[in-house]
Amino acid sequence: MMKYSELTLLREGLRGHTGWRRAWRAPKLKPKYDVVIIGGGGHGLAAAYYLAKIHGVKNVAVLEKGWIGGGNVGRNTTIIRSNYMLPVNTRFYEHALKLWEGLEQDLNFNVMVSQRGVLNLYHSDAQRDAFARRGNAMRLAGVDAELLDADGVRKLVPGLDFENARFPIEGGLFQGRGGTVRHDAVAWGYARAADAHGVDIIQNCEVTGIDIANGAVQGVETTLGSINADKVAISVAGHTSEVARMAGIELPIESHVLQAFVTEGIKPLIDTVVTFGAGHFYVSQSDKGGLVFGGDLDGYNSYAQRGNFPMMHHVMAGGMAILPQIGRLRLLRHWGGVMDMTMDGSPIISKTNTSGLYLNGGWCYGGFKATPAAGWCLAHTIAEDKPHDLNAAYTVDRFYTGDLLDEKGVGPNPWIQ
Amino acid sequence: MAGSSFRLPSGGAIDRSSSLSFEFDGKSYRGFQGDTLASALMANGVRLFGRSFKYHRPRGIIALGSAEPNALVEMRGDARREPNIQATMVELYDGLVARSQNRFPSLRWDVMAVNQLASPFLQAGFYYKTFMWPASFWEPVYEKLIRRAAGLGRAAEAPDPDHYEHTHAHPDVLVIGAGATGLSAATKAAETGARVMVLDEHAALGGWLNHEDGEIDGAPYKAWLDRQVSTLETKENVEVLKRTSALGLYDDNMVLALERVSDHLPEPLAGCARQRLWIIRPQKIIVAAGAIERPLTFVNNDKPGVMLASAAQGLARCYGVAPGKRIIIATNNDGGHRTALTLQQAGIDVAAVADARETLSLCAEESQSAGIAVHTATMPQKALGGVEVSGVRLRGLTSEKTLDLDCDVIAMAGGLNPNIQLLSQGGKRPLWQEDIQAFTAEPSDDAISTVGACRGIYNLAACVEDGRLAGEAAARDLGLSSTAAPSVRIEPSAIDIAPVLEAPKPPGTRGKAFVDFQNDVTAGDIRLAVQEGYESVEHLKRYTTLGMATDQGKLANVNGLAVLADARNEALPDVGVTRFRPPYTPTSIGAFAGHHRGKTYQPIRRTAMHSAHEECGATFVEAGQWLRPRYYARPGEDMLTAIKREATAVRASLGVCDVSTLGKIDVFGPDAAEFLNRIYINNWLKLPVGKARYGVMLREDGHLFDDGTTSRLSDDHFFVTCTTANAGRVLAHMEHASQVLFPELDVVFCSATEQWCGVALAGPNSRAALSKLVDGADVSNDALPFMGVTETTIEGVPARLFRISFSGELAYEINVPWGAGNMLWRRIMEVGAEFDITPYGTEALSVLRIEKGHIAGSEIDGRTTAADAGLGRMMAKKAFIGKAMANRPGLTAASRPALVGVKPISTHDRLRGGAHFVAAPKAREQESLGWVSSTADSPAMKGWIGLGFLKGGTARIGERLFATYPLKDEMVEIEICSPIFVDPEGERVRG
Amino acid sequence: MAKPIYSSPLSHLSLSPRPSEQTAETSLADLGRVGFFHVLARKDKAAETAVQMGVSITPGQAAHLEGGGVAFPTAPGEWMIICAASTANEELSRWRVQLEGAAYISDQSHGRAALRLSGPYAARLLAKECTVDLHLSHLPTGSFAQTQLAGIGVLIHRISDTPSFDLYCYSGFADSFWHWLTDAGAEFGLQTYQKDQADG
Amino acid sequence: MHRIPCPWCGARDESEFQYQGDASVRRPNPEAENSDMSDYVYFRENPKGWHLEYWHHVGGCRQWLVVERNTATHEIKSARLARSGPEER
Ligand SMILES: Cc1cc2nc3c(=O)[nH]c(=O)nc-3n(C[C@H](O)[C@H](O)[C@H](O)COP(=O)(O)OP(=O)(O)OC[C@H]3O[C@@H](n4cnc5c(N)ncnc54)[C@H](O)[C@@H]3O)c2cc1C
Ligand SMILES: NC(=O)c1ccc[n+]([C@@H]2O[C@H](COP(=O)([O-])OP(=O)(O)OC[C@H]3O[C@@H](n4cnc5c(N)ncnc54)[C@H](O)[C@@H]3O)[C@@H](O)[C@H]2O)c1
Ligand SMILES: Cc1cc2nc3c(=O)[nH]c(=O)nc-3n(C[C@H](O)[C@H](O)[C@H](O)COP(=O)(O)O)c2cc1C
Ligand SMILES: [Zn+2]
Repeated sequence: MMKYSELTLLREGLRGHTGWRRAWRAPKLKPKYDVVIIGGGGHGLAAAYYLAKIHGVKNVAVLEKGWIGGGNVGRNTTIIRSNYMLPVNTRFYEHALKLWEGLEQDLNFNVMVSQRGVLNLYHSDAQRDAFARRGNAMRLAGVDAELLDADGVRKLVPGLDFENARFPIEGGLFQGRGGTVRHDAVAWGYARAADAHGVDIIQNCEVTGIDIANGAVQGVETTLGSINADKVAISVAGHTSEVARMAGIELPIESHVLQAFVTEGIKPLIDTVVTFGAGHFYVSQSDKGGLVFGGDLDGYNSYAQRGNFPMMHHVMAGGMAILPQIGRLRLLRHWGGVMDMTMDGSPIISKTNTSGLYLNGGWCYGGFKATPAAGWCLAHTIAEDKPHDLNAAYTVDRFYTGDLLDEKGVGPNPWIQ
Repeated sequence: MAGSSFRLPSGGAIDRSSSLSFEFDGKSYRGFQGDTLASALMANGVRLFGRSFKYHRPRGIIALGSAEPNALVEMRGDARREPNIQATMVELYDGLVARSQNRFPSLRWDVMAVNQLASPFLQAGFYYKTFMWPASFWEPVYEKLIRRAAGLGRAAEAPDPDHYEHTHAHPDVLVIGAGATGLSAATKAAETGARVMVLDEHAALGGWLNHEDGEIDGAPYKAWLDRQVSTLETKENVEVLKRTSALGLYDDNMVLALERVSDHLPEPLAGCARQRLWIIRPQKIIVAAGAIERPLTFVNNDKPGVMLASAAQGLARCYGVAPGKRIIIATNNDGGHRTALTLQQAGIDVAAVADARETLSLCAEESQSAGIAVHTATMPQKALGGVEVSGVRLRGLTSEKTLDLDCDVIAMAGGLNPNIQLLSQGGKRPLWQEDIQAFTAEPSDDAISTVGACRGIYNLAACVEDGRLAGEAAARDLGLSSTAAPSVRIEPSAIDIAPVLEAPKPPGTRGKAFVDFQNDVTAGDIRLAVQEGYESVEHLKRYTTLGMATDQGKLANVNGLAVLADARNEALPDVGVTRFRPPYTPTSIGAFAGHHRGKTYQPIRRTAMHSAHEECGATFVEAGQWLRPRYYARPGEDMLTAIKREATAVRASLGVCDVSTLGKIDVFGPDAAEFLNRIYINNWLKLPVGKARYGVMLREDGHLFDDGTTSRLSDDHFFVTCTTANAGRVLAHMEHASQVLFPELDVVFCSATEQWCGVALAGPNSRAALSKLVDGADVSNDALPFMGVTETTIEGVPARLFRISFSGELAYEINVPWGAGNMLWRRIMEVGAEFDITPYGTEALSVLRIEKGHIAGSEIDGRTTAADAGLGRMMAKKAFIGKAMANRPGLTAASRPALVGVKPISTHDRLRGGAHFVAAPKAREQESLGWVSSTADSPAMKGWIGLGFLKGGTARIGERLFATYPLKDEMVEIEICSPIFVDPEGERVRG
Repeated sequence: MAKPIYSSPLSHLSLSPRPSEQTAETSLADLGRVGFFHVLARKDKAAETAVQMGVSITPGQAAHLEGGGVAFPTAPGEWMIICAASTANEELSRWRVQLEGAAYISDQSHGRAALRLSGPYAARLLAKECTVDLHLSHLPTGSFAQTQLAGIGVLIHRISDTPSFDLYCYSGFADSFWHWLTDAGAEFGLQTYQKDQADG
Repeated sequence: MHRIPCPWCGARDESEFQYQGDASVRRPNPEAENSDMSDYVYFRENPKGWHLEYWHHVGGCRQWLVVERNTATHEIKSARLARSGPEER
């Protein structure tokens, strides 16, 4: 790998950038790998990187049906945080947040981790108590959290409507270490670093079948031919059900569309991430200047990567309800991504009944922040053939036993999660 | 030149008799009605409109209309300040104020232009490679700098004062674009009687017709245009929407369009919206959105003075403005020559045409014979000049000879891109047409057709015919016309165009050739991205930001693909295209949000007694969409004092509380009891008529869903109540049960929530008060015992009395028809006067129920089970929804936190909801044993009490633990107790 | 005992009666109380109920009832019957007897507010929120639609071509619904009033 | 924007409906094994393509509908009242 440093930057600047090399190779597909990872999203690429770097498993291929980062890692609203209530989740997402905190140096790639804080607004005493329960759980687990009253919120985000709101703002739960990360760069940074450890990143290679014999995985069928592999991991986010079906697995997952929106670039307006749960709206400002915002799922099974007007309307109305000064800012683009929604809102990182086949999925709309930890845990689970403590609870079994991890308490109705 | 007039002596659709004054960057100018801000400034010799995003390079206009990437200005001021508005889309009005943006201190002297000096180091993707040292510098230093430098305009600092609205429309035929093609389609469809809607972005309809002279059906363009428009506008079955942009094509062919109702005015007229979002569901869509000209890629092609040929032509023809004094046209097709001739006819000096094609076309010969020098096989190598263009260096494509010419405008004619943005939003790949060197898009659906220039048909007569056929076909499909379908469809004919968009850059040439003007993406950036492996078109876009600016690549995308194809050594169509997304043009958030904001963001539900509460001095609180009295403060009282007084009064004498918001459902039928038996965990078959029972429902997954009391009014009539928060969900759940799960049951039901309003009359004196209230009914303990129900009248109004109690006191719920609510409240206050009756709100209600250990929303948080909440014993043997799943080990584990009461050891200590139970008094790294769900400052218990869920549950009654609230650094020593603090034996409610 | 006095969910607005000289082209009235009954046919008894009611079931089409009142077939086996407030009690008793064994009736006379929107801009005004096509060709006089306007469930009954619509919404929403209508009508100079007894 | 052809009310916007998930699952006998019940409550085929699903017309006739819709293209093939009973695919 060509290291990025002040020196290389200076040299290339002066010689017209003729010396920059490829960030990752375009290797020829080999007939056999120790590990094949299906899905070149954030998770798949991170898993490949940690497999090679931590576990020394370097004969790895990441197979991506399109271009790496073209899935949800490249279309999400970039929020990272570890403000979860259930201990299993708090621990896992805090591990992710710690990895984010050192990621630039680790990858030698600026993924622009920006710990500008994440603020969740509350509008009633009951909501405050529910947030406090979560914040206190975080603090007990050693994670930062603050409970702000209305004045505290006003200081942080002066443009919020404190005068005329239908649901007056009483305060907010704030995690200062939360923030945003430059989403595409995460895919590219992991790809480049994994590639440097010898991982083959194969684009435009869709997996069409998973070969299993005698209860053990043998390899995969792809649009570029069959590949043998000792171990295969599924890490395809919104397409988890489709790919798992190739191995005969049915999951407690539905695929749903989540939309995202970006405005034209403007000078700095909002310095933190604000979420307005009562109005299905959350917003941050990208370094480029666009307000990036989103809301709830469109609310029906879909693989369409685009949304419809009802949710769009809800989101904008929610935005106007708390930030009435954004009325004249203009929407530049909106798009959708396909979410792998589990029935309790928490993920699955586990072995499967097929030996050598691993599953990472069910990330719902929250898997971007998980990326480093999901990759890290998946790599561990593959390399050791058993889960790490951090992901031991993220199994499919919990839906039978009832040991659910339902942060929101809405039950098995993904469309209203 | 600045200051001198570029207004042509004649021409343009402007009203020269109405002169308007306006301001740009603090300086006053004059223009005419019919001008845009751009044309008026150009007429005044202003060419510098803005600074680019990254390098802060000076920029002028390039395109006219919504494709303009450069001339973005800040409009209006204060709360109406609008950033990034295309000067080319702003209609001039008297008193208009605009400013340039992204510059300091002024547009001409922008210090940030030093970025250009650093530009060798600001190549595409430089962010990802740098700012990493030292690690701690990214957020506090680098990111702040980057954020400040980024972004273009500034948002308003106060709430938007204007009003927005939506309107739904259902035309038979929607025509998008009112150029020659669209108008012809609309006219034809309208003739058949179809309901037609035709919309166009501009105030003036006609599209390209306004740019040229010619004849259609023997009439001059202008006459033809006026006739079409006036016919359409007078037809009752036609709606013509000007200033209206189609934004997106959504599922089931819904189209969103934005009408700029008032943006051409200083302020919206009274009662009128600033903008209106049209939500259109047409049967048929005809896309006649025309085509957009392409720029050419050469060094310094971003200097003010370099513009599209169509823009130069539009300035002259639509606004009577000379784009400059001396013009050189660079073209790869006949379009440039047509512009040359049109401009020359308008009296503008066209010095030369550089034509990339090797041979002279007929059109090029016309230029020549008009005295314009034509250089074949020639492209501009570089624009010359300082801030603005002062000349061009032409270079032969084969001869490599260069020629410097003076000029102040370089007009680029790179061929046309059919305007396929709307059509490809659905994700369908555009198709490359070799014949016209451009992409077209096939509609995804029979209900949509694309016509005219939008389909690559550039011959005007053919466009008009194409539109006509489409209008007729739409009517035919709708059954409104019986004409036969034509046997052949008009197809685009090949055009004479040189397949080059980028001028060769001889080795050693310095300077930047721009592809995406606004985002400062150069041809060099694209090649660098490919070199680094970001060669997929989507990677290229994200790495360089090509096509990500406010114009979404309307000008940049195809030119970018040409460079990409060259760098990858592939054919242009083989490198793929990025995905178009809505909206077609940037659209205000206010317009999408629509009317409902501020207090009307969501409807407010008022109970029947709302006015009475107002008179009693209630402070209201949102309960979902309802407003409920939270407390009734007396003068000088704060909230906590009022709550305590109210709660005390209930326990001491008498209180009244509006409980109208509870969900109420009338359930009828021989199988009503069986139905309830299946949806509640407890038994209903044997409930006698005239009795109420507390019921609990589970979700199918075994968790607590809702609770409430349900009464049997007759054998086959039950009256279900559920919580305010869940009223809608419970009804839906019951509809699922009856329509989907148990259709065999003979049961019907409907909501009665707003048929009946209700109050709780609670306190030891409630019976005495009630007996005075009712028209003579016997309400003694014998006649109406605990959980008894009876029907009577109050002042002649039918009333239902329920002897139920949430507060734990002797209490009644009284229901009367909604319209009698105020009467009921007034009567209760009258009969209660002797008992010092106290209205109480939701806060006191909550105190009372916590004292009594009744669960509510905070305890039913979607994760708790009936057993967790101490209701496990209610689960009957019979089958009911949720039973099987409630028996899973995870839901029955003994270690699950279960409901307990909790009180501080020291009566001075306060308990807070959301605190956690821990074993030891340290703030961190402690296992949470459970949490406090609800708390109250209890007058009855003389201190704080709470309900919570604790591992081990009631088995731990008597234990001392800690309630910790690290968010406030609080640690309170507590004792676990029974959740029922007041009257555990239930004597009061039965008394 | 005096005849019970009920108030409309909009009585707090203190609307004035219709001006004798009507200036407004487009107007909105609070119709006050009406008789409103939700008829729920028992399982497999929708047809029998229809016969008893003397109506044929055409979804979307209001049916006039013998003896007064209108019935809206709002769902399979369900109708809303609307009649004048003055006869509501008698009508309710009559229907309970007539439909005995075939259907149940939930009295909703207080559950709904009734408004009338009339005049040339009436459809244009409703179209600001109404996702259902209100064009005469689609919603002719005498037909109705149950839908949502401004987040509020509304039954829209077209009563004349002019156009004129009767609107029924849940009582708790009446105030919000009214305010939305008057806001949306501002640009059309909407006039508001309370229906006086003499009004049809 | 989906337009759902409600068999009672006619074609209406999706915003009048509440989606209610996969309609191909069948509730087992309530006394069935836990695992059958778990399959019913949680496990879904989640196809990319045609899907039978419930939509509850809360803003109209309040009927539960079974709609056949394509999750990849959002096309709708049919809608019928759920109360008319199961219908095999
Ligand atoms: C609009 C939106 C907003 C979001 N906001 C946030 C947020 O703010 N914070 C947060 O934490 N999370 C957020 N998320 C969720 C987050 O983006 C995802 O959970 C996460 O990115 C999923 O992991 P991934 O990066 O590996 O997935 P992806 O990037 O989707 O990777 C999966 C890859 O698998 C590939 N693939 C699929 N099938 C095959 C096959 N058969 N063969 C080969 N390859 C295949 C896909 O092409 C894709 O590239 C958001 C998601 C969306 C859509
Ligand atoms: N030389 C050029 O630059 C150029 C450009 C376009 C058309 N033409 C010529 O014009 C003739 C007729 O063309 P036509 O009628 O097909 O196209 P047109 O360009 O004349 O008309 C298209 C109209 O659609 C409008 N429009 C585009 N997108 C829209 C949107 N999203 N919402 C609302 N309105 C939108 C435009 O404002 C324009 O008025 C042809 O002869 C063609 O060659 C030339
Ligand atoms: C945080 C973030 C910021 C974005 N900013 C822009 C932007 O400034 N301009 C733009 O055109 N698109 C922007 N996008 C959207 C992308 O162009 C693109 O729509 C998105 O990645 C989904 O890909 P697709 O539309 O190709 O499916 C942004 C996306 C994200 C996630
Ligand atoms: Zn319906």
